[in-house]
Amino acid sequence: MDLTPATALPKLLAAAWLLPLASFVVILFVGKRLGPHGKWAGYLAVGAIVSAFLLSCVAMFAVWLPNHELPVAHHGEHHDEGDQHDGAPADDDHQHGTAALLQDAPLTACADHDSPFQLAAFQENEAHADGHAVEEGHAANPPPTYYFGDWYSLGQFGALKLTIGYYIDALTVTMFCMVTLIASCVHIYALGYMHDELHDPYHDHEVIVHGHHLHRPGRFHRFFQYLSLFCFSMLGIVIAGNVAMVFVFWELVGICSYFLIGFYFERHSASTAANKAFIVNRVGDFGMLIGMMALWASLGTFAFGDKQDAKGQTVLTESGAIAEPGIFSQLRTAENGYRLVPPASMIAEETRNDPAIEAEDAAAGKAGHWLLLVAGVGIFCGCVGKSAQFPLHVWLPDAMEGPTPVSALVHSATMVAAGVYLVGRFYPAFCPEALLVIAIIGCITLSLAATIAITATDIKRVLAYSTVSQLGYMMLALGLGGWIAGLFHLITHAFFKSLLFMCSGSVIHAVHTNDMTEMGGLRKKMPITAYTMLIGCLAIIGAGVPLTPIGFSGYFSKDSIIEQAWSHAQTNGGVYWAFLAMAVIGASMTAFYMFRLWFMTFTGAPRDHHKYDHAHESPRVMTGPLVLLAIFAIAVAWPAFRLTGLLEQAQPVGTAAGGSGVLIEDLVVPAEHLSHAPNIKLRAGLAAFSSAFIGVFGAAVVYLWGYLNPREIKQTFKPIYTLLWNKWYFDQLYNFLFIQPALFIGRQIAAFDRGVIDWFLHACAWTVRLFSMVFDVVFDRTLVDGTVNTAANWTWDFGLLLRRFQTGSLRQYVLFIVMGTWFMCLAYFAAAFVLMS
Amino acid sequence: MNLSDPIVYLSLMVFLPALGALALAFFPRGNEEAIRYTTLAVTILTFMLSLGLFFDARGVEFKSGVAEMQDMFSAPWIPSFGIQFLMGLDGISFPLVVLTTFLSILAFIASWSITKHIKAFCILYLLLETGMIGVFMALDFFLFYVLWEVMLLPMYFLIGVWGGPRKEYAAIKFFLYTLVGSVLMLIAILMLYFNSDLTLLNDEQLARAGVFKVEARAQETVAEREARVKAAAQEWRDSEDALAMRFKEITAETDPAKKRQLHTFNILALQHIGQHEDSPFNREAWLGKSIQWWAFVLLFIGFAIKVPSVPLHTWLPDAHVEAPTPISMILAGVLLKMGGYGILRICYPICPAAGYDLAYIVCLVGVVSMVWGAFAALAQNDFKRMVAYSSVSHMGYVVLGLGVWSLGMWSATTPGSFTYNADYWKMGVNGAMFQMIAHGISSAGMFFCVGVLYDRVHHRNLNEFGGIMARMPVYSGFAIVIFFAGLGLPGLCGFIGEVFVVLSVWKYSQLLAVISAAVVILTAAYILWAIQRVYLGAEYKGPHGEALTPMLPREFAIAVPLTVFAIILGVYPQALLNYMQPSVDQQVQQLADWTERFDASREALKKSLGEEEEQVALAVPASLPTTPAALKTSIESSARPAQ
Amino acid sequence: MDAIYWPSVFFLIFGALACGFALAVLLSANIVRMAFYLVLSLAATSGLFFLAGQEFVGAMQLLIYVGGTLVLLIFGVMLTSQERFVNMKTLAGDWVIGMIAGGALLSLLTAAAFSVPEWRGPERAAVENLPIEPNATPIGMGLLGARVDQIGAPADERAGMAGYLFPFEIVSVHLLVVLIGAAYLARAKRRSNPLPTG
Amino acid sequence: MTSSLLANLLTEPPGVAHYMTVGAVMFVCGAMCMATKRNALGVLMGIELVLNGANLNFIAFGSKYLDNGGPQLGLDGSLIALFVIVLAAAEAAVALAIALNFYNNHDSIDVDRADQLQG
Repeated sequence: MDLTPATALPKLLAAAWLLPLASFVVILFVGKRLGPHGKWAGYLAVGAIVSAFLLSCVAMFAVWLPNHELPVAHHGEHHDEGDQHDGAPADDDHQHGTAALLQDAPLTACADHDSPFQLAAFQENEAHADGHAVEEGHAANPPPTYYFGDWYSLGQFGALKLTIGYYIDALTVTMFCMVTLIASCVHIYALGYMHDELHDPYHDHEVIVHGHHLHRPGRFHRFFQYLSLFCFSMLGIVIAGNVAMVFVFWELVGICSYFLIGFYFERHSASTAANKAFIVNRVGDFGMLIGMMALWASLGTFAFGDKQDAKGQTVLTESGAIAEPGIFSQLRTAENGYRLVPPASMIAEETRNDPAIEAEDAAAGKAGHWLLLVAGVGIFCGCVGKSAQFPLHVWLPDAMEGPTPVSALVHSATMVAAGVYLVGRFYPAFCPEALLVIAIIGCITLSLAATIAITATDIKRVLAYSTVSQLGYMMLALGLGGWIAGLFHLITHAFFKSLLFMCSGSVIHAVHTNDMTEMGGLRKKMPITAYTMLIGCLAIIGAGVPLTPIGFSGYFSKDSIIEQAWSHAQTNGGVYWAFLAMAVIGASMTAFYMFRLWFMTFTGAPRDHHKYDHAHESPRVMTGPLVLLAIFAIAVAWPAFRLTGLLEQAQPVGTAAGGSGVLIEDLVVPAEHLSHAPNIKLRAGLAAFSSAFIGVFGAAVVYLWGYLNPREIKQTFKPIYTLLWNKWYFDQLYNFLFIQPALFIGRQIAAFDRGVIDWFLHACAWTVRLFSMVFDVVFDRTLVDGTVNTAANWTWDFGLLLRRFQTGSLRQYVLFIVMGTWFMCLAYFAAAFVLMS
Repeated sequence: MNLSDPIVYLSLMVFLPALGALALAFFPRGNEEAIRYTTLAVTILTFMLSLGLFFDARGVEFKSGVAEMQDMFSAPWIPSFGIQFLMGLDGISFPLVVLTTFLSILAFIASWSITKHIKAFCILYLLLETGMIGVFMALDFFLFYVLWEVMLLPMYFLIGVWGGPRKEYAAIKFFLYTLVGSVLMLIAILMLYFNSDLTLLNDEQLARAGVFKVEARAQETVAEREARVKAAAQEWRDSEDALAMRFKEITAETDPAKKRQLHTFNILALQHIGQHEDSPFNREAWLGKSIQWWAFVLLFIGFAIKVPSVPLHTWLPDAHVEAPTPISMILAGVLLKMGGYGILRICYPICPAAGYDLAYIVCLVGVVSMVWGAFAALAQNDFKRMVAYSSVSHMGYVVLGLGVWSLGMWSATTPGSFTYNADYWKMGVNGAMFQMIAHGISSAGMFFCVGVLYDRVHHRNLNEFGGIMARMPVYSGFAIVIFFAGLGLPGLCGFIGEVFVVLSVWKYSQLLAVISAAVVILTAAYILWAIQRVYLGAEYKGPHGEALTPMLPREFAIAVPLTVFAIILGVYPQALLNYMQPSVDQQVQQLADWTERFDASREALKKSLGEEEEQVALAVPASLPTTPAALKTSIESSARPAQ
Repeated sequence: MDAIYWPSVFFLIFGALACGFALAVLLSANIVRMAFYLVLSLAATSGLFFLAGQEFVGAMQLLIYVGGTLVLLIFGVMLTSQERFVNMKTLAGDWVIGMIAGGALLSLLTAAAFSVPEWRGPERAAVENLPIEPNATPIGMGLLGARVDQIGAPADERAGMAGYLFPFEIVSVHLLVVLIGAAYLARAKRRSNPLPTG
Repeated sequence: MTSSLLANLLTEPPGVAHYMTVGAVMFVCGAMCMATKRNALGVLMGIELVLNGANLNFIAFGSKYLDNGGPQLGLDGSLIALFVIVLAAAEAAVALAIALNFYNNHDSIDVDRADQLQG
C-alpha cells in the first residue's frame, strides 16, 4: 500500500468518514430486520465506527507520524521543561528559532501598567521595551504541513467554486482519532444503555397517554442509525476543506443533534428541546452566513488551503504566485511575513459603496479591517451557536433530554466542541479585535455557566453547564491567543467529559432518575462507576501536583489556558486582568460543582431508599468503556504522548506570533510560547491548583462533611439562588425579547394579509360589483335586455311561423327545396341585373 | 411521423396531453379506472418523451453543456403579424419542462383519491399539462401568452370544482389575480411588439433568434461560424419566405424617413433588440421613463403575481388551502415557477436597462417576500396554509437571486482594478434557477404530505395533530425528509439554491444579504414547529384518529421519487447544473457585457458634459436615468440652474 | 348542309330516351313499372356517358347503377309489394304544385345552360381532330394517387394536385360503413310490442 | 331558330349545354318524383334520377369532346361522377333499409304517414 501522506491520508480518512454513512444507510433501510428488534443494527454501527477508529489510527500512526517529524519537545511539555530547565531558554527549537529567542523576552507592555501582579521578576527584561515586539521582525510561522484537495464541486461560477474537499493536517488527524475513539466507546456503551429499546413494547414512564404509561415499539436501531449519521457529519466537519463544506456538515450535525435530542419524541419536553437546539443553532448559523458572505464577496474563495497537485505540492502560476490561494494564503501572504493584512480585494469590497471611506481608512491603515472583523465575528457566531456560548448557550442544558450516550458524544465531546474546532481551524483569519470578542464571549460563558451549575440538581444538567463552561474556557484560550491551549483543552475535555456523562448515564440507568437530591451513597452499590467518575471529576478540575508533570489530563490543558490568560493580562494590563480573574474563579467553581455532584451522588446516606435498593452496577458493556475512557482521561495529556507536539504541527499560519490590533490600537495578542515563561508558569500553576483546591474543599465542607447546611445557604442567598436556579432568566428573557415578538409579528403579518391586502381586494371587488349592479339595472336590464328581449320575441314569433312549414311531409320538403333554389337563383339574377343597370 | 424532427418531437411533447384529453372526451362514462389509467399513461408517456431528450436515440437531444437554444423550430402561424409557432429548449427551460412532466405523473397518482367527475378532472388535468409544458417551450411571445392563458383556465376549474369548502372564492381569487397579471403582460407584449424592429439585428443575432436555421457545430472557429451564418442569412434573404421578403424590402429602403419597422414577437429577437445599442425600447414613453422601463414594470408585476411576491401573494394561501392535493402540488411545483421563468427569460434580457435600474426594487421584493412569507407561516394554524406561505418565502429567494445585479469584482492580483465580472451574478441567477427546481420538488412534496394526512382525517389544524410519527412511521420519515428539504438542510435540494442566492447577494447589497440570511432562522422555526406539532408527540389529538392507517403503495410511489430527487439534487447539484448553467451563464454574461457598454457610454456622457461644466457631474441625480438619452436630458436640465 | 355528325344523332337518341323514360318514371303510378323505366333511363344515360368519351364511367354506370342499385330497388319493391302500395295515386293538387315548381326549376336550369357561350357545342373540326384516348387508365392511376393526365402541366400547378387515393379510401370506408348501417337498420327485429300504425 | 337548332344538332357536335339540358330534364323529373310520389320507393327512384341528372353535368364538364374553350374539369369530372355513382349506391342501400324498417314498423310504405317529425 502506498503510504505517502498526500495520497494515503485523504483515502484513509475518507474511508473512515464514509463508513458511518454506510452504516446509516444500511440501518435506515433494513435496520429493523437486523436481528431481533434490530439488535444487530447496534453491532453494525459499532463495527463501522470502530473500523473508522482503526483507519484513523492507521492514518495517524502509519502515515502521519512516520512522515512528519514532531517538533522537538518544548512548548507543549512545559512542565517537563519547567522542571528541568527552570527558566533557561530552550534554544533547540529549530522551527521557530527567532520565536525561541523571544521566548524569554517578557512582554514589556506591562511596564506601562502598574498592576499588582507585575513582579520584579520581569524587570531584568525591561530592555525589550516595545510592546509590539512580538509581531515585529519575521517571527510569524509559515503554513503548517497540510494536504488539500477537492472531491467534487457543488457549483462553479467563473473563478468562484463551492466544493466538497478535504484539508488534512495534524489537527485533522488528531481530531479524527479523538472523535472516532470516543464515538466507539459511546457506541459500545449505548449497546447496554439503550437495551430497554430492544423490548417490544417499550414502556416510556415519562409519558402518560390516557392515564397509562406510553407503550411503543422499541427504537434500538433508529438510535444507532442517528448515531452513525452523526459520526459521519462530525467527521465531515473535521475533514472539511473549506468553509462552505464546514457549513454543510455543521447543519448536518445540527440535524443529527435534533433527532437525537428528540429521540423520545413522544415527550413534549424532548421535542421542544430538539426544536430549541436547532433554532438556536440556526441563529448562530445566520451570523456564520454573514461571515461567509463577507469572505466570499471579498476573497472569492472558501478554501482553507491552496490548490495542490497530486503530490501535495502547492500549485503555482508561471509567475510563481499561488495558483488558487485559499483564505489563509490571501490574508497572510508570505510577502507580509504571514501577518494578517487585508488583501486589496477586501479593501475594495469594504469601500465599494463609499470611496471617501477608502481614503480615510487607507490613511489610517485600517482599510479592510472592518470587513475582516465582520467575517471573523460572523464565523464565530456560528461557533457561538454550536458550542453553546453566551448568549446562545440556552439550548445545551435542554438538550439533555436526549439519551445519555448522546449527551456524552454529541453534547459534550464532539459536536459542541466543533465550534471550538472551527475557531481553531479558522484562526489565521481572526483579527485581534475578533479574538477579543471571542475571549469576552468565552469569559462570560465560562463564569455564567459555572454559576448556574452550582445550583442545578439534575445530574445531567450540571454536566451540561459544566460543558458550556469548559467550552467557554476553550474559547477564552483561543481568544487570548492560546491556540494550542484551547485545542489541547478541547481534546482532553472530550475524554473526561464523555466519561463523566457516561458515568452519570450509568447512575441514571441504575436509579431511573436524574435528580441528585434522590441519590446518595451509591458508591457502594456501583463502585466502578463511582471511581471512574471520580477520575473524571479530578481530570476536569485539573488535579495534579503543581510544578510537576504529574497530574490528570485536565491539569495540563487547564493550566496552559490560565498561563495564556496570565500572559495576555500581563501584556495588555488594565481590564484585561479580568480574563485571568474569571478563569481562575471559574476553575474554583468548576471544582466546587463537580465535587458537589460527586459527593451528592456517591457519598453520604441514601436520600431515596427505594431507588437506592434497586440500584445496581451497570453491565460490563457499559463499564468497559468507562474504564477505557478513564484511562484516557488520566493519561492522554501526559507529556510523554506528545499531544501538544502534534497540535503544534498544525499551528495555523502566522498565528504563533500573536498580533496587535488595528481598530483597537493598544490590543496585543501575545505569542503563545510567551506563556511558557517560568514566572508565568509558576504563578499560573499555583493559582490554578489553589483555586481548584478551594473549590473541592468547599464542596466537601457542604456536601461531604455536612458542616454547612446547603438549605440554609440557599435561604441566605435567596435572590441570587433564585436567579441562578432560573438560569439567569435567559429563557424567559428570550421568550420575551424574541419568541413572543416573532410570533406577534407573524400574527400581525398574517392579519395584514387578511385584513389589509385581502380587505383591499374585497373592497375593489365590492366596488366593481356595486358598479355592475347599477350598470346592470340602468343599462343592461332596460336598454340591452330590452333590445335583446325584443329581438328574442321576434325570433320566437318567427320560429312559430316557421313551425308551420315543418309539416313532416317529405314531399313538401322536396318542394320547398326546389322552390327555395329557384327563388335564390332568381334573386341572384335580379340582383345582378340591378347592379348591371 | 418523423420523431427525429424537433417540430414533431417537441410539439408532440406539448400536445400529447391535449390529445389524451381529446381521446378521453370520447370515453364512455362510468369507466373510471380506464380513464384514470389512460391519463396516467399519457402523463407517463409525456415524461418519457421529455426523458428521451436526454439521449440521442431519436436525433432530438438536449445536450448538456450547451448554452444556446437547442432543438429550436418554427412554423408560421399568423404570418400577417409575424406570429410563429416557435419553440425551443435551453438550459433555462429544459429542467423546468422535465420537472413539469415529472410532477404531472406524481400529482396524478396523488389524485387517485378523487372520485368526483373523474373524466372532467382528467381532461382538465391533461389540458393543464399541455399549457404548462408549452409555456416553458414557447419562444414566440404571442404563443407564450396564449399558452399562459391555456394553463389558467383548467386551473380555475380544478380549484373551483374539486376544491374545499371555499373553493369558489379561492378559484375566483386565483383567476382574477392571474388575469390581472396576464392583462398587464399583454399590454407589455404589445408595447414591445410595436416598438420592435427585426432589421436592427445582424446575421448572427438573427440566426440565434431562430429567424433562419444555422446548424450548431461543436468545433469550429469564429470565422467559420461567421461565414456559415452569413451564407445562411443570404440564402434566407433570397428565399421566398414572407418574412424574408419583408425584411429585404425594409432594409432596401434607404430613405430613413420612409423606413418602416419589422415588428416581431420572437422572444429571442426581442432580447437582442432590447440589448441593442440603439434599442428602440429606449425611447421615452411616459413620465420620463422609457418604453422598456414600463414594459419591465408591467411584466414584472405580471410575473410577480405568479411567483407570487409580496404584496401580490394573497391568492396563493387561499388557492392552496382550497385546492385538492394534486392541484396544490402542481400549483406549487410548476405554476409558481412560471413567474420566475418569465422574469428570467423575458424581463431581464428584453429590458436590461430597466432591469439595471430597478434591480434593487426586484431584490427588495424578493427579500420582503422571504421575510413576510416566513413570518406569516409562523402564525398559521392551518397546515396547508403554512406550507403555502413557506412557498411565498422560498420563492422570494428566486426573485432575489434573479434580481442580483452585481458586476463588481475587484481582482485580488491587481489591487484596485475594477473589472466587469459577472461571477457573483451568475451564482445568484443559477441559485435562483436551482431554487425553482428544488422548490418544485420540496413544495410538491410538502403539499403531498399534507394531503396524505388530510385524506385520512379530513382536517388540517396544526394544533390537532401529534403523534403521527408513531402511527405512520414510514410516512413520517418521508415527510420529515421533505420538510427538511424545504428548510434548506444541506444534503437536500433546498440548501443549494438558498446558499447560492444568499452568498451572491452580499456583493450587490449587504443589507439585503443580511436580511435574507436571517430568514434561515424563521424558516427553521416554522418548519420545526410544524413538525413538532404534527409528527412528534405522544398522541394524536384530533378527530378520526382511527383513520390514520399506514401509507398506501400509491402514496409510497409518490413519496419515493420526490425524496430521491431531493437527496440527489442536494448531494450532487451538478447533475442539474450541467444542463442549466451554460444557458444561464451565457445570458448573464450577455447582460454583463451589455452593462459594461451601458456604463461606459454613461460614463463617457457624464464626462463630456462634466468637462463643460464641473458642477454638472455633481448635480447628477442620485437615481440614474436608465438610458443615455434620458440621462442627457436630465443632466442638462439639472445643469441649467447652475449656468 | 354538312354531313350528318353521327355522334350528335346518337346523342339525340340517347338524350331523348333518357329524358323520356325519366318522364315515364315521373308519370307512371305503378311502382314496378317505375322501376323498369328507371332502368331504361339510367341505361340511356350511360350511353350519353359513352358519347362524352367517358367510357369507364359509363361502364360503371351500367355496372353499379343499372346492375346493382336498381336490383336493390327492385328487391325493395318486391318486399313491400302489397297490393295497396303498387299503385298509389297522387292527388291532383300535388300534381299541380309539383308541375309549377318543376317547370320553374327546369326553366331556370335550361336558361342557365344556354346562357353561357362556352357551353355551346365546339367546332366539329376541332372535335374530329381529337385523338381517341380511353380514360380508364388515367382514372385508375388517379385512384392510386398519380395524376398522369397532368404530366404536361407546369410544376407549380402540379404541386397542389394530389391523386384521389385519399378520397377513394374515404369512399371505400364510407361504403363499408353504409352497408353495415343498412344491414343493421334492415335486420329483422323481434316485435314484441309493435308500434301502433298511423 | 328551332330548325337551325335541330339542324345544328345533327351536323355539329353537342356541347356542354346540351348535356346540361338533358341533365336538367332528368333532374327536374327526379325532383318532381320526390315531390309527388307517396311510395317511399318512388321517392328513392326520384333521388336516383336527381343524382343522375347532376352526374351528367359532371361528365359533361369533364369531357374534352364537349369542350368549347370554357373551363374544364378534366379527370376530376369523371372521378367525381364515379364517386357519385358509388355514393348513390350506398345511399340507396341505406334508404332502402330505412324504407324497409319503416315498412316493418308502420306496415305501410306511404311517406305521408311518416310525419312524426312535424314541428
